[in-house]
Amino acid sequence: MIDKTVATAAEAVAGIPDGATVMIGGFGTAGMPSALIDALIAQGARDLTIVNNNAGNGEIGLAALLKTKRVRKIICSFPRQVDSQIFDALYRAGEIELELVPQGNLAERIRAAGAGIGAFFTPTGFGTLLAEGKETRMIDGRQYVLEYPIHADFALVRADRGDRWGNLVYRKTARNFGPIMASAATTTIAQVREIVPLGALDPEAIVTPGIFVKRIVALAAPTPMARPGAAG
Amino acid sequence: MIDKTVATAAEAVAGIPDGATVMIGGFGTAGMPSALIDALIAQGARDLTIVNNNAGNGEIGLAALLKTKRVRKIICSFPRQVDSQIFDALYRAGEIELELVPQGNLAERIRAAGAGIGAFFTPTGFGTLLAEGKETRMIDGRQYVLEYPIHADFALVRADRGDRWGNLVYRKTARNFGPIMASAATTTIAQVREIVPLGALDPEAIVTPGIFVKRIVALAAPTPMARPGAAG
Amino acid sequence: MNAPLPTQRYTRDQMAARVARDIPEGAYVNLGIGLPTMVANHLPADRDIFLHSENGLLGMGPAPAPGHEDPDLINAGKQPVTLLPGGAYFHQADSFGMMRGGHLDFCVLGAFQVSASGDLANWHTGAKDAIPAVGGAMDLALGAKKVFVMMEHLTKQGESKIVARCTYPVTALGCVSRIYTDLAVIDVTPAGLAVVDIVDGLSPTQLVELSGVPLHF
Amino acid sequence: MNAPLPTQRYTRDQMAARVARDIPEGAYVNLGIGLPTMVANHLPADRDIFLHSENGLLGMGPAPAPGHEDPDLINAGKQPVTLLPGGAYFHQADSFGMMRGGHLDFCVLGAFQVSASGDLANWHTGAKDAIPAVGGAMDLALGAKKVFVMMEHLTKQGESKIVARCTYPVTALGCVSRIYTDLAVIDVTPAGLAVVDIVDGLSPTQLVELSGVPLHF
Repeated sequence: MIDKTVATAAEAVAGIPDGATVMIGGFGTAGMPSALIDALIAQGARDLTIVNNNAGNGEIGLAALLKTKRVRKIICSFPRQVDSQIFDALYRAGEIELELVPQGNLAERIRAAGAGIGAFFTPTGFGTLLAEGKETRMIDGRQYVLEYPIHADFALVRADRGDRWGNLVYRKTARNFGPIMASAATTTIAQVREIVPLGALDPEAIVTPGIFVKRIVALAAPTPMARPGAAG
Repeated sequence: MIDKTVATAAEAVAGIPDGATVMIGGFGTAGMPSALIDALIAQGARDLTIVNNNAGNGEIGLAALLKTKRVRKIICSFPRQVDSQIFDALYRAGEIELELVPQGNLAERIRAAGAGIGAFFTPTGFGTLLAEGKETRMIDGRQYVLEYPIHADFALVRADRGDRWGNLVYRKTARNFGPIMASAATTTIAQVREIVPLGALDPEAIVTPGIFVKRIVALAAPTPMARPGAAG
Repeated sequence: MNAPLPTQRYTRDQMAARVARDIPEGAYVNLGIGLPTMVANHLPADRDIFLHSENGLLGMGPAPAPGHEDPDLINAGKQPVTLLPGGAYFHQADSFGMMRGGHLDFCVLGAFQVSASGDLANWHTGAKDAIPAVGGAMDLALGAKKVFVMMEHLTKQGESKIVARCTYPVTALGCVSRIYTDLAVIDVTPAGLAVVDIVDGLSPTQLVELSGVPLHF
Repeated sequence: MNAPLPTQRYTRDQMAARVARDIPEGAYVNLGIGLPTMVANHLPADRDIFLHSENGLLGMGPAPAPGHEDPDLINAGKQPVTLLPGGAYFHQADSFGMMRGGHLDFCVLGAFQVSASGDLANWHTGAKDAIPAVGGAMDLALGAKKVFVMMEHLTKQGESKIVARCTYPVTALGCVSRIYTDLAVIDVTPAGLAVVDIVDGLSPTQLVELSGVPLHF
């Protein structure tokens, strides 16, 4: 019998090595796997590359991870926010590397990694600072930039419910990056509100099939309200 | 009030012009919008390019459309089947053009059209007859072929339930090509078993959001059982 | 740009109402952060207009009643919102595919500058010490059949934000269809900038002087 | 290839059972049409093994009881199947992304020929008048961490289907991990073809003679 559930967040993040590339789901606090991030901080892996839409808010979650100075590089679309003071300080001090990616290209590059696409031409970013030095091509009269997949060693995602095979359903806009990150990492770890019996999830409505998930842990932590800010 | 429902299949397919590219959903009979195909036959458009996984079975549906000799070209992955006699005869007589595409590349090219991707590198087909003359590239030690999106003027899809905004849910493996074709066509027309009140479809489980659907018609026609055959 | 400043201007609500008038029933629309958000307040409640938020929903409704905020149901500005009956959720690749694939009818965006050829600059001031952040700005700029820009016509220093060429880093090239400012409504056309509306009390000559770029009337 | 034909061969059921033994609990597996389908009959019912069918389901169960066929629930061979509790449906782009992205552990496929370097030919006989059809064959050949081939060792004319170079049009290059025939089980390794099992009564020398390609033992 296959049972991917583990008992604790610590067990869920076990084995993430120094130097790993780790995707972390969420847009603001919605879909942010806070308990897994806290466990990763406690676990102690360093020299990490983090892929997230943002670069941390306030002093908790991803921001707290950055504060440990164990993140070498962050790949994201919107680091600067009203409460991104930890990232801002590290960046200005030259203590963290930033790869800034337009949000749709970030999503598509993650999806491409999961779907085995070697590279793709996207119109987004053409003619801008963020496409400097990148290969471009005119296709059917439109200009495109060539972008490559972003693969990860681990993905930490937050879903609403899951089962022992790793099937996941999300909740409202907390779905955001979870499904594509789950497909793009070698080892995907899901934090869910509730683990339900096999067959309890509607097979028409499963968003992440279990094939993409290696470990699943039920943690009742509520989502804090996001602090409204600029787009992204 | 926006109401995309129309009363009849004839009304649903109205305005498809000669020379149109028309995607038709379905894998075998599952997801095949038979009533819309019959209406298209009655409507009379000719010189069509059809995109479907197969090239018709028996004497009904897509096969019956081919029999009218109004299809100039078919883009598909698996034309030859035990009961593809109509296509077979047209092909041998040189009366229909065939673009043969591996099924996953077919799906990804349709998805790329819907998602605004200009082209993508896929490993599938590299080194085979089906990649002859195509651009190839080694990326991270793996060989890829460059493939382009397939756009359509119209898509005919079959779903299970829908609402007046055009939201769709499918049934079991009848989902197959419907969601991606709906996104890749200028005008998508959906045949559903039942139209339900707005809000009756679970927003977590809507597979095709209404933005991709222009017309929707409820037709109670049951799906015939597919005739088992070779893969594809 | 030393033309006299106009005494009358469209208010922000007037600008938002003017944009709302140009959005027909049945349109799929993304309203950017800031000024464009106000357009929602002017869309008639009896008209089915579909609001998209790039963090993953279509059919976005108004803000929830106080005490009914759901941290899992937010818009791209991370504000609590609601979902209308008939709305749907989807993931980021699907959401941005919906934009990039040209399925939205309108995006309404703020801007630092718009050029005469419709280039948009709205993501980066170009300041050397600024920490860059782009979010969905570049996708939104390409993400609709028509891109509307709402902005003040002039900077606080009195310089035109409609320019011959953007001096700020661009978000996307040739993407803007129409510009709504506190002084005018201007179409970006292959033949150049064409004024559609002008605020009462401002003459075409004054508008050209203030804008510093050729305008057709 | 005029070596004497072996008197003993693995039956199709023995071949299927042998493949099934190599599939561990927890594996994600796509079984191709024909001979590979038989592997399902030999997977222990008490082991969680996840069957994928490329037309859009994961967690495929056995054929339904007669009278319970559902025309909307079929496998890639268009045969009626069932879904296990815990199974899921998805569309074609997601289904083939799952394969192309390397998420399946095993694909088991039939073949016309396999080359010593693991090239697979299983979609086209190369006959001039044949109507080509590929379906998911090329995706399946690349669609798993390991690709197993099940086939008769020899053609009806007694020629080896394991070849130095494929003479039939290839499906994919260097994709095969292991070959299961009625005479042997053979690994494709960077150092060449390595025999794992050989049918009782057949000597290594005889197998090499029948195969016409170098084999390691």
